[in-house]
Amino acid sequence: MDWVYLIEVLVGGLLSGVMYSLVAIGFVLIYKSSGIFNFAQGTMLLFASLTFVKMTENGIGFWTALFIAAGIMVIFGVATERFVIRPLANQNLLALFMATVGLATFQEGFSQFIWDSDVHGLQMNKFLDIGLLDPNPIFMSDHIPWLDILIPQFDIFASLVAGLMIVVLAFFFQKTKTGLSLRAVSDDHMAAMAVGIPLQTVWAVVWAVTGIIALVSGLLWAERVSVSFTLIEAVMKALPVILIGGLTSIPGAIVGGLVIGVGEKLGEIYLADVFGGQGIELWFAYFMALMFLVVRPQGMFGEKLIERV
Amino acid sequence: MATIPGLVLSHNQNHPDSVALRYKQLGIWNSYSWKDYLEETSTLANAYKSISIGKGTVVAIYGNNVPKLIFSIAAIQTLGGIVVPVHPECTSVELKKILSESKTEFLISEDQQQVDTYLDIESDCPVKSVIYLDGRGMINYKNDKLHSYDELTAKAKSANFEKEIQALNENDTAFYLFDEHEDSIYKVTHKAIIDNSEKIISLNSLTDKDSIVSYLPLSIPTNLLFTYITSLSSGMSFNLPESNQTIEKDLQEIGPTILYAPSFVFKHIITSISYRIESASESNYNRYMSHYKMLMEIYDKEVSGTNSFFDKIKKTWIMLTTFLPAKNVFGLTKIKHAFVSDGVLSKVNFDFFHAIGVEIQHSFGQASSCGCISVQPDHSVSSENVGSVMQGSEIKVNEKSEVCYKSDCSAELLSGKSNIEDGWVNSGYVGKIDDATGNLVIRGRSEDIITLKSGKQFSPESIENLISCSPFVKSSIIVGQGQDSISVIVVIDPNSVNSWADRKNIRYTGYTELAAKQEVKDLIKSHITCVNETLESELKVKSFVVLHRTLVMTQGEVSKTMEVMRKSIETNLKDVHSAIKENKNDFIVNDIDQLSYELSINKI
Amino acid sequence: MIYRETGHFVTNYLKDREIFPMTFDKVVALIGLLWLFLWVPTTSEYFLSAHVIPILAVGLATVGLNILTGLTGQLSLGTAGFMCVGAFGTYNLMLRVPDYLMSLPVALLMSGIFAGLVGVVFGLPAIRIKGFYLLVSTLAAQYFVWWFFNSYAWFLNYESSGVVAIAPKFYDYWGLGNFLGVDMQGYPARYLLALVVCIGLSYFAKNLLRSNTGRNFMSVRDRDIAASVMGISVPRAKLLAFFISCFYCGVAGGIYSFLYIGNVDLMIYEVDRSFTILFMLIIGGLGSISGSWLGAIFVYEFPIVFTWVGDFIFQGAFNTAVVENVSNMVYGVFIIALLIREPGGFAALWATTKQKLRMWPYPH
Amino acid sequence: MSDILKVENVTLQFGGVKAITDISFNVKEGEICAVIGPNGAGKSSMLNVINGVYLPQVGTVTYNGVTRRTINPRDAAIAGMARTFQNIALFQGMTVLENIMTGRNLFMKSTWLEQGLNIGRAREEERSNRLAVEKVIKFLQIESIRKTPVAKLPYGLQKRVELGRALVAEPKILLLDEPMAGMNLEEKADMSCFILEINKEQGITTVMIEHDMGVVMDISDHVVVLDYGKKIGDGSPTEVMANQDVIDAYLGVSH
Repeated sequence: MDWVYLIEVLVGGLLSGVMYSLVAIGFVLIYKSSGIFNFAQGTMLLFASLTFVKMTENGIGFWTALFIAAGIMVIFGVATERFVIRPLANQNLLALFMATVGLATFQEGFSQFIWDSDVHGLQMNKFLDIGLLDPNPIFMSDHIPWLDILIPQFDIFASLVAGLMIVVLAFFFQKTKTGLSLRAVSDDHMAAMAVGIPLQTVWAVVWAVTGIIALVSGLLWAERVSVSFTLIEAVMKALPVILIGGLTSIPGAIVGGLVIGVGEKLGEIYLADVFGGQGIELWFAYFMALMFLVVRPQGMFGEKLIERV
Repeated sequence: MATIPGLVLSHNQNHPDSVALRYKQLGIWNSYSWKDYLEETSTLANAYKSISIGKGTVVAIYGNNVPKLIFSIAAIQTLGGIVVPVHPECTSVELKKILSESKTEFLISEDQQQVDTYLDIESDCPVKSVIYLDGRGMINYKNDKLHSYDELTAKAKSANFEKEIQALNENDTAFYLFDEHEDSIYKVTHKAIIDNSEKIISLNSLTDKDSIVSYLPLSIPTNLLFTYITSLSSGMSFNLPESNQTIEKDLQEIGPTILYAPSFVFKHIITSISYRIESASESNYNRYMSHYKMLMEIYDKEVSGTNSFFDKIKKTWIMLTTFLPAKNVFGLTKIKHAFVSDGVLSKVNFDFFHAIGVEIQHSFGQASSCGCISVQPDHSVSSENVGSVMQGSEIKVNEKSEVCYKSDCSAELLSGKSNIEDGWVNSGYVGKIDDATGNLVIRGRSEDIITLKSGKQFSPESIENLISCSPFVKSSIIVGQGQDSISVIVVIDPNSVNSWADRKNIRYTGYTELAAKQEVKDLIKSHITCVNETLESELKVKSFVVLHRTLVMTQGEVSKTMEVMRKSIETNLKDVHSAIKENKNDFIVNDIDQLSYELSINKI
Repeated sequence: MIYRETGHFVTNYLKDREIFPMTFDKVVALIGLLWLFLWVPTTSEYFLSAHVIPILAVGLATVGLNILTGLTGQLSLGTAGFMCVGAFGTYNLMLRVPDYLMSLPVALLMSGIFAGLVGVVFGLPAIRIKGFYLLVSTLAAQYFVWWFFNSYAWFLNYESSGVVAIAPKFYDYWGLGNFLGVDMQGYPARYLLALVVCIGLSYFAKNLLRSNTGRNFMSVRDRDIAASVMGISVPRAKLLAFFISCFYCGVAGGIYSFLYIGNVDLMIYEVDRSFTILFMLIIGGLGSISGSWLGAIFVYEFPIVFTWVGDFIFQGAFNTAVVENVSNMVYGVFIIALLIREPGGFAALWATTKQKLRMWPYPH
Repeated sequence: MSDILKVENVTLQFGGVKAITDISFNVKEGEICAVIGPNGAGKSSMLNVINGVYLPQVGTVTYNGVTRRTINPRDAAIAGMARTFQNIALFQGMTVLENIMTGRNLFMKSTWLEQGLNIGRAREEERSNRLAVEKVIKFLQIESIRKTPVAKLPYGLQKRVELGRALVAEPKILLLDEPMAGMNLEEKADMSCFILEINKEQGITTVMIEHDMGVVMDISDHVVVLDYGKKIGDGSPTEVMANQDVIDAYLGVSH
């Protein structure tokens, strides 16, 4: 067995797993705070990156565009809470899920309506000539001297950004008051309301934060798959991740992302031949998640439910 | 021969397969044809014969209308026995009086509730054997007199009683009927009560195609006549609801063509209509109210004959959009005749029913007159009278303005002081005969007449009727004997006042608190003020009390037909009466539930 | 207003559970049903082919999904995958079984059974996995099935284009067309076949709904622990729901491919179709068969009508992409508004309206 | 009378928390056995062990002569156990009638195909089981709400419907988890009557968790007292009331 190749595959898997994790975190945040399975995550990615790209295409600078796009996502998140989530507060989970599918449909139409339906290349390297990275095209795989393997430079960059996001989020939720409220809300809605935590404000914050996560992960994903309709499918990629991780766990989302990332790469290399066909990555992640859940139905870090009767 | 078993027999011969009795049980409607009816009564008669019920045996039927009890009536009479219908909610005092005075030997009771009431007074009455239909909850009862109906009838075989039925004499006593106002029992013969029902049938051309729902116990004399006897005489179907909680739904399902009810039921329907529309959406409520107003205007024109073609179109529209559906909800769509007894409807309610096509016919009758002495004809438009006297009867008003009558269908008193003076039966009601039309107008019971300090005499019922016609008032009691002015005790209707309060965002936890709300008092006050405008100055109501609870039938505070029973109320609520007498503002009532309540007298 | 319930009473329990207890309803339903058959000559082939038959196909799939999601509470996003099994199953049965043994109606039902069995396999995890976690299983089914038919060309009879047209002879049901002198490949005949299947299966579903099986499904949906305490086998109920539901989807897939588009094409069974059908279910109302049909009609026709109206008003001033995007926006807003107003969908709206009509002018 | 149910040395824990510690008691055939104790005493857990919703770590349950540590709830139902729940577990999407009909599912032998086609046995079963259900509806006096969705009913009526759903299964033993919780006096009186009648007239053994001591003393033949997962009393109502441990636990006297 070629160990170097294996390590390359593993590292590559871990790095793409980080990208899955980032999308998954957006999911988990919303699910944790309000029990909503947010299907609109994918279109939020599309909307955010499309907004950003259109601005840069019109000559707005990188940081300015990033800042404005983040602002728009915050507004969007708050509006979603106000006009979609709040009126549906007491509905069953399925209705809320469908509402987010409705939201996704709206967003899909909306983003392509105000921007356009074209496929945009992001070419992040254009903006990233800021000393962080090699000015060479960033898709070039770089040789990592001390391990003697080749890793795409962008993947490392993306992982760094994603990791940074996760740290910031962790800080936000562990140390700030809003973050603490969120944790209280996710533990028990009624109790949180009883101690005077404004549920609706917390939800609004969560949706806003999710919007920003969508922007960051959207840009990272877009670099790989271009800014287009395909971004929406990122959400389908993230689904097995959060389910493996357990719907309510941020660490679960991170670990789940890594597991899926690595597993998918390994499956592609070692199992594709067994199935005599290409493209098993289409379903492989789901099968992994399925196997995992059959053993542990609540996911890796999900709370085990003792059903009280 | 017109006897009750004889009627069953003749229906069996004339139309054996048409529906005689329909009852809802376990969620579906079952029916008995006349053939089944005869079969059931014959089998039952055989069973009753085995426990030596025979000619002249007095048997009490104690319960709600369930088929087994209904069949028992004809079965007992087949054997020549006398049936005493007893109200399932009657007090033990009443039960004792009825059983001992009528010398009842057998008591056929519905379930544990009735058996318990009987057991309270067991030692004081001559009952030899109690047969219960439903033994539920009585497994531990050790009493030799108690027998299960099912055991009794299990072995009973069908038998042919045709001969026995033919041999019955129509002048024999069929029923002993208890008049709770007079507290006395009447002997009713087969002939008298059947003839009386024939008069109603021919007057209103009722046929065997009609149907009637009977949901009140047959111990109410008017109810016995109008539902049970009338359906037997005419051969129409007699329908029994599933339980007391499902009457409204069951009425709708059957959609009867004949409706009989004491006035309180119609009042209840009006209240239901009113409180249900109260909780409708704003637009629906407003539209309903405006349609109501229009309807009544058109009705007034109809009565005076001045309605135009345009009015007719308008009425059709109003009926289609609002009142036909409303009738459908209450199961009144098919009603052809609606008989009211035991009180009259106020003009507003009477007119409303007539306007929507439910033609109310007031009637007047008691146990002594076999349930009916006068009834309004079809299409009568006056809410005041109770119609003219029926064929074969005469009526007069004596010098004390008491209504007296002679009738070929009257009942004799079983015991006690006779109420017959010079061949005229004194009904115990005061009233007058309208000279122009010959219609009888009933003012109230003669013993209830109130004399004010000024010497002014009046019957409280007419004022009470006016006050009670508001949907918010369940009942009212006028107080004023020997006083300067009239006061009234008002009992609010929980349903309609609840939904009114919800609409007005008034918070409360229960009836007592709701009744004590200032808003409720203001509501009642404005209604009484309205009523006062129609009254002569001496009879204007000057103060009122909103009572903290409703009146209780099992305490004898209201009659079985929901008329107020002044004597019981006066004893049970003596604190209220004395407070009114002493003209207090706030006072404490020590009620029969051993609790005290704070009430206040409100001046108008 | 319309309802005249006075005088309607039931005399036995079977009458009490009739689908249309009131005579008025019965008559309306019967007339409606007859009309569905008799209107064929008055309509155009185009209307049948572009509107009616596809609605019948997706509506049937919606009814199927309703049994699984609406009745049993098992969320599924694998509907298109199961339809795909049905379509390929029908194709291969028609292709590989001798003509004298096989005909389209039989193939449809048999491939429905295939789809049902595939559904049971992917339903097995449902015994342990609950709620949103179950999405992983149904999505696995969706992607796996799609990949499977894409990878093994045998199922497409080695057609390199990935789309295989359906031979006209497949429409010949044991020579019935010749016998009746009807063009069985024509849309009216296709419509009638689809209609009969849909009515039959809707009736079947409605019967299930009001029988023990339906109650068992609903009890699993509402409170699975209580259901098992009542003696209901929860795993059996779930697997049965998967089987029946996927059977419906399979038949629907066969109808879609054979009676609507006329070829077998993998591309139309992608995951967005699963979403579309879930939409139809939600908009129509969970647990209601008639709701599923209303939902299917609405979701299918909405973009078409919207585009048509847009074109009519603006006379093509905007390009199709713009109209499509606006249509998506309006559609999204509509769904959210509907869920806020009436989470029970059209079925609940209809039920409230009916209740209002019955109780009119009273609110309750 | 023989013991229909024997609970022996049952211990149940969740994670590290012991809900029940080494509890044994017997229920005689035909009696009303009340399990009482303060909140958190492990009463509901005890019922859940008996009909197999929870699996105890140690101990056995002998029912009808068969001893085992665990039983599948469905098998328990087949063996004639029916129960109600502390926090009403009705099927909220169904009407009263449908809810009670689910209690008859073990009596339905027709296949789903017959039911789907609405033929043969399926129709007959719908009819005959509806009759059984209607008898229970009449017994519980809920005729007027039979077609009402249970979600619209007040709490007391929901409890009644749940009792009906358990009763219609014609059980040998009925496990009632706080049948009178949250009821007013009148509703409690009705419920007590129903339970007594079910027990005395239909002969169904009843195990009941109840807080209201008045009711327990009135209607039960046998009382088991739990406190903090341990059994502190077992005997007739009068015996139990005289037990010092029980008095302490109930009146909150410090130990």
